[in-house]
Amino acid sequence: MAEPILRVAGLRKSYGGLTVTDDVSLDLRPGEIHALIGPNGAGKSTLIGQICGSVMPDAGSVSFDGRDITRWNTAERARAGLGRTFQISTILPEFTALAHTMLAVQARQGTSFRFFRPTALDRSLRDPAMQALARVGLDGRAEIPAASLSHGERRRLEVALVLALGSKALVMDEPMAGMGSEGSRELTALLSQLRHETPILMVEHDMDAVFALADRISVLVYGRIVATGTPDEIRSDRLVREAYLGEASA
Amino acid sequence: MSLPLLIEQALNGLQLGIMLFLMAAGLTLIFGVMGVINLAHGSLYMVGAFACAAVAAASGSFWLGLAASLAAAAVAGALVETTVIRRLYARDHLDQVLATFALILIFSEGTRWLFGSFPLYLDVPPLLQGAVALPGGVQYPAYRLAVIGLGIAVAIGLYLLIARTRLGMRIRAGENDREMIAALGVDIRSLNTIVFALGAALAGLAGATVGALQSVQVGMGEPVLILAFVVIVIGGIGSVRGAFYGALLIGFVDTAGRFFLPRIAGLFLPPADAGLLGSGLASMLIYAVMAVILALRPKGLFASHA
Amino acid sequence: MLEVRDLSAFYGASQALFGVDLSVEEGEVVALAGRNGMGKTTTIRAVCGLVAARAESLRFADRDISGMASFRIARLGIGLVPEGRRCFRALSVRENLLVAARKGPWTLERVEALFPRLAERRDQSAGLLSGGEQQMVAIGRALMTNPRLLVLDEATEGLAPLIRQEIWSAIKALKSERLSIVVVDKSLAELLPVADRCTVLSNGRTVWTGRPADLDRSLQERFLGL
Amino acid sequence: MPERHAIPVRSLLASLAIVLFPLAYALLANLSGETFHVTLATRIAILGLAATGLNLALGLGGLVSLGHAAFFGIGGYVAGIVASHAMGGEPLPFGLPASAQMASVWALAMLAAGLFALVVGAISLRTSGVAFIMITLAFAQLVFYLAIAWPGYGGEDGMALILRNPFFGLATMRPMTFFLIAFGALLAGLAAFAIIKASRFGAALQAARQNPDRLAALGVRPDRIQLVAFVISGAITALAGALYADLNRFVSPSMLSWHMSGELIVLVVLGGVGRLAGPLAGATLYVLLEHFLGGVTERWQFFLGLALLLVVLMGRGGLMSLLAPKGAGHG
Amino acid sequence: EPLKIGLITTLSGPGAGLGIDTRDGFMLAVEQSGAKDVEVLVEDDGQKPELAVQIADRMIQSEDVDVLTGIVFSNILMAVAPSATAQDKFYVSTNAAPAALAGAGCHPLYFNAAYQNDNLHEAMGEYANREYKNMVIMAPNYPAGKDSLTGFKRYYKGELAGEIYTQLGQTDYAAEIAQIRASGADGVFMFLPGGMGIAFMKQYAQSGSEIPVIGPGFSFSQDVLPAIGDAALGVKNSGQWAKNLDNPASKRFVEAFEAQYDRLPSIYAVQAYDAAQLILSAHESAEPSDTEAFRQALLKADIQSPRGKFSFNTNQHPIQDIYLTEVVKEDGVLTNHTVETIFTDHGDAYAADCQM
Ligand SMILES: Nc1ncnc2c1ncn2[C@@H]1O[C@H](COP(=O)(O)OP(=O)(O)OP(=O)(O)O)[C@@H](O)[C@H]1O
Ligand SMILES: Nc1ncnc2c1ncn2[C@@H]1O[C@H](COP(=O)(O)OP(=O)(O)OP(=O)(O)O)[C@@H](O)[C@H]1O
Ligand SMILES: [Mg+2]
Ligand SMILES: [Mg+2]
Repeated sequence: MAEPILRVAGLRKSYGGLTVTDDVSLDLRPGEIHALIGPNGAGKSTLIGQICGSVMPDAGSVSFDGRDITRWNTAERARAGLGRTFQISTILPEFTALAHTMLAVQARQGTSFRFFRPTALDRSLRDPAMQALARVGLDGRAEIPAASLSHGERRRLEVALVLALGSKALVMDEPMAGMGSEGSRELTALLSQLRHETPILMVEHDMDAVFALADRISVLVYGRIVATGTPDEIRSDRLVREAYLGEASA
Repeated sequence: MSLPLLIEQALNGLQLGIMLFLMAAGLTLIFGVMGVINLAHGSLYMVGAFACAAVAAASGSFWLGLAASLAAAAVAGALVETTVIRRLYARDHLDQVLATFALILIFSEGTRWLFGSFPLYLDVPPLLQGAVALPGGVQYPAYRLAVIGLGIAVAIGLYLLIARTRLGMRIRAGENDREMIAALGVDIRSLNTIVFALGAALAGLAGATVGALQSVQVGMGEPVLILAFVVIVIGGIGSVRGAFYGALLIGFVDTAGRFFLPRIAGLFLPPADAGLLGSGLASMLIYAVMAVILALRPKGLFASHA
Repeated sequence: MLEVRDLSAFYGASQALFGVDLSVEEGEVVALAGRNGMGKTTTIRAVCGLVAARAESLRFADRDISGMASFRIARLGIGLVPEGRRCFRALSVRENLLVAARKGPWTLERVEALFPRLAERRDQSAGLLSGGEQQMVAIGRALMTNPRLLVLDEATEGLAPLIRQEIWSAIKALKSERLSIVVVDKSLAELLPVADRCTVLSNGRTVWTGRPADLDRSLQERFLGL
Repeated sequence: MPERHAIPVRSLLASLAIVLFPLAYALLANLSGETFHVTLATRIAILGLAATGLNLALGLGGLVSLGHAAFFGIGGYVAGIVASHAMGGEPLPFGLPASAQMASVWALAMLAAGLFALVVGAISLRTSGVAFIMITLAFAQLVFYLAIAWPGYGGEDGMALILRNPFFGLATMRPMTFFLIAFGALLAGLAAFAIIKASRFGAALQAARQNPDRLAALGVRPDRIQLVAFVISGAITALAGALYADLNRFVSPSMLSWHMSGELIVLVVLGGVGRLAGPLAGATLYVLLEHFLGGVTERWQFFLGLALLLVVLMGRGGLMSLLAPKGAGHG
Repeated sequence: EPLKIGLITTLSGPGAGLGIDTRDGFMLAVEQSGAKDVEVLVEDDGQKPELAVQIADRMIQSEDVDVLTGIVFSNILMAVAPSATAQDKFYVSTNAAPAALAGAGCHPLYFNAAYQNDNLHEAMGEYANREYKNMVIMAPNYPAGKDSLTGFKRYYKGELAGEIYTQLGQTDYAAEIAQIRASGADGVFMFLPGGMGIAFMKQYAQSGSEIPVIGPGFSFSQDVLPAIGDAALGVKNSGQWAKNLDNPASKRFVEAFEAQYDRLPSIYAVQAYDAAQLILSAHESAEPSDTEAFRQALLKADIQSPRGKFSFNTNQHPIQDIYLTEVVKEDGVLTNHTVETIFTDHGDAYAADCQM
């Protein structure tokens, strides 16, 4: 089996008396989609935050691509190839959809300290940026300021951004949220292809998508991983059904 | 350096702090809680002082003047809110900066138009004239003690209003998301007018009470404005407790700086130069303190949330 | 109870709705469906007085509500659970629930019983809640206004399956109490069984209204992309 | 549907008109012998340049600095100090030659302010929002009180330069000559702003304003971007400060006061935040109002206030938005 | 040849009161002279140096004035006067008199019709020798404040129990008052002009301190006395003029000023009145275009000053008598009365440094 590209070991984080992640270890291997599920407030987003650098863990380590990145900041991790989508769309309201993906392309190239050449007519930015939009079906909306995009369109834009960024691994917090059923289906197909380019660690409550996509599933409850396994194993886990799935697993 | 002097200076620090809080109280409500950057806060302070001085001169009663200061500032505040601020909630903070900057010009020149260019007379009421003897051999002006009492009362009242009442909740909610609170059935428009008027009235009250100790003149509100912002930001925006302690901190630091720095400089400089250097440093002290605090705790000492 | 006929709505100069019809009867659950960007949220915002709108008829509880201030509309009895939750970050969970509460069967106790998680997080500021917890606050907050019409935009977004089931059963329970409900949700499989009627939007127009059972495959394919 | 790739013709024309206005005004005044109005145009150009500097930080980067008077004043004091040393024939500290040539004064002013901005920015950028406003104010107040308390260079009274610094062989005391120098500097400042705005750096900077978390998640540190912008911004404002000292032939702590910082913000907001010609439009209106209202009535501040209020209430986004509403685009 | 005078003064902002008295005093003299060929342009500097410079530039470059005058504050004067004289225009100061322009920085076209800044402080130092042995002295930390204490100490021979510098524009003096009370001093000399003095005197009165306060006339001038109120009653200060000064010119001036403006004139009004008289008198015998002749005419100081004797020193600053004055209540209005003469024919300490 291939070396994991992302490895989390013994992560721990508390806020006051509340332990939100409690000795969490998991990994992400090349070519796979690893889904993280769990009840609301279990600590999934906080875990993602620690992986991506927006939350500093109290203990434990995160390593990525063979390097220990526990103390790195968000930007350094992204530069190293760790892409991220947010649970609540995090967009630049005044930028058009295209300007967003162009920014991602320039970030990938590491050329944000260029002061002279205008970006507007720069094909080396524009072409890959348009491609990324096309992959999520937003190419028709390229020139619309993000503030005027509908909720679902913003969710797509989030995905387009990590595509444009060309990361080595993706961490996605509820990418399906707000997508609509058609959108979910399209995104499921897209992610399914994508796993061969970049492995994906995905938090998701949409069980159709999770069971359709995931190679492995980890279940987080009250900050602890209570089960990890294949979709079939998880589906039939009694504990998981009680704590999380309810009848939906049927 | 005798003990009574030290005690008295400590008391002065406390007193200055509470006076600063009183000046900042209205701003805490309008800026800290409602989230409106109101540069004209100092102007409302001035309106209160002028109303008090004018009415006290006409009626011979400081207390009538005090009532007038509340009324005049509240009316001015309500007027400002309904004609100007109301149109700017949905806008960038910077538009509020520009609009209230314009209001400063209008208020200052308008006041001069009405009252002339010379400072007005406003004195401490007879009841609170002179100094009282405190234990420890300290003599302290009665009026300043009264100001301390008033400041604490305002602090408590404001705290209860904001943290403990439904009205306070709604103001804070409105600052977070005005549209949403309206969509839940709260008449945020009227609420804003009321709160703004209340904040203005507090500014006016401060102007009148502090004005009796200082000089009632056009432009008196501007230094107050900056200090009030300093206090609120050091304390942590949105927190009455923070503003209160921030004000005390600044009061103590400023008093201590004015008192000790020239003495410290005097250890290695002749008196005249020491006085100059010491007071020069003292004038920078609160800003240095603010810079350090914000660099270490960007949200202030008592950030109320997060 | 709610009657919307030929509604157009505008964001500044650009028009987002071109003729939406929607009606809700007393005690009825209406599903509002449509693909991303088709105008579901805008319709809801227009009904709540949050976006400039024009309509042949816009009535709620026997009152004409077009042009009415949004707080007045809300007081007539519309409880909104908005898209994106929009909890008051600076308020604690409990304050969020209380801030706009009005008298009626829904009390703090009852909401906390529906979402035990919120009772645990009672004094935490809402800005620090997890996404799903915030969704619970938004629903609880709307219930606390004791509305006659509950409007849920993306009702279950971000909620775990178990909680989602609870929401759907709560909606059923509310329906049995004769509360009217308009609900948008991406999961039609869960939504349609609860709904009495379904209104489908496409490109800012109502293109179909009827019983969920009549929403056949071809319609779904055409307008919902299934 | 907004037009695609619509060239914002109206916006371009409006900007061009605003940029050329001071030039036309000065030329006209010079022709009709009204040299004072040349001075007025110079003032517009210089304040416009100072505000353009601020606009880079504030408009593009979202850094609401209430401390830009510090850079403006540092520029002014550098010009003043260099001139006084040059007149007295004393060398400057650090063994720098006391050449009062404007060009070298400018370089020195921009360098000094840039270094100061680097320090202030590095500390201030730890904060954001209102805390940023106040911490920049704090640093500016420190400089302000330092200038007042330090007796060496005039203290509160300020220092007079008597004559303008020389600019190569030109007769800088001639109003029109000095105007052209200032206008040249303004054009350079505007060009710098426009180029930066359209560049990759500009895109990152504008992203940092709208949502720093998003930018960081793309792998670009928002604080680095903002720091660089803050330094450039401070340097441009300092250049204006040096020119201002030469215009008035006088520097004093009032250049460093928070009123000055506030006024710069007002100029930017009045004209249009983030718009190329916005600050210049703001400066033009403000200076002209100040001048002409001052000529009409002693209560001019009252009417100036009313005029400003009118602009905010009528135009979202300042004068520029009245002249040319903003279209969609790359930022 | 007609005479064009540019009067730049502070008519808005906190210091406007002084500027208004300056303007009114000046215009009174112009009207009284009945001169037809004199034009006065009045402009407000808003107490901003850079605005003042702009106005001065306009007056010099566009309006072609002959004489500039009227500035109240030193920092504004420093911005305007040197550049005006550099452009060959006269500047006659109605108030501000920084040491920098009295000594080495003096200029043939720069005249001061008021005093040299130190004069009134020096007088109080001389007076204090008689009454006090151990004093606290206090002033704001800015050049005029430093000059003030330096001037005071130039004549005061007693002990100093403290030398306190306050912040410019300070409004609360509790900490300083506590220090004064604890210092064991037998007197306080304070120079706090404008609102600062009002605040200090009010707070001092509340503090219960028994130590007497004295100060230069600036701290107790007519513009602030009503606002200080009875707390100022009986305070000794200094001035080159007071309302009760017994000479015909003064009586005439006070009467005319009250009749015209319906209030008491302040010292600023007197100084401006004299400045106007000086300029007008020079114009009677010389053309302003002939700078040397005009300068010589000014130097003669051929006027009837309400102050009584008035002549120019070698540095073109006044030589005059300085009086001890006292705050009294006259018909319910607070004002200053002269008590005695402290200095006769007093010049200033900087004249020796002036090479002209
Ligand atoms: N800064 C904070 N301070 C205090 N508590 C916090 C903070 N951040 C998160 N929490 C709490 O930690 C818990 C875990 O939050 P997290 O956002 O990680 O949950 P989640 O698993 O992503 O849930 P969801 O599925 O609802 O998004 C929640 O109960 C939340 O209230
Ligand atoms: N603030 C806005 N300004 C301008 N246009 C907007 C704005 N919000 C939405 N729109 C536009 O209005 C149309 C309808 O959007 P709306 O949000 O109502 O869609 P929706 O059906 O709720 O979609 P979703 O399922 O993605 O939430 C879209 O074309 C969108 O681009
Ligand atoms: Mg989450
Ligand atoms: Mg929607």
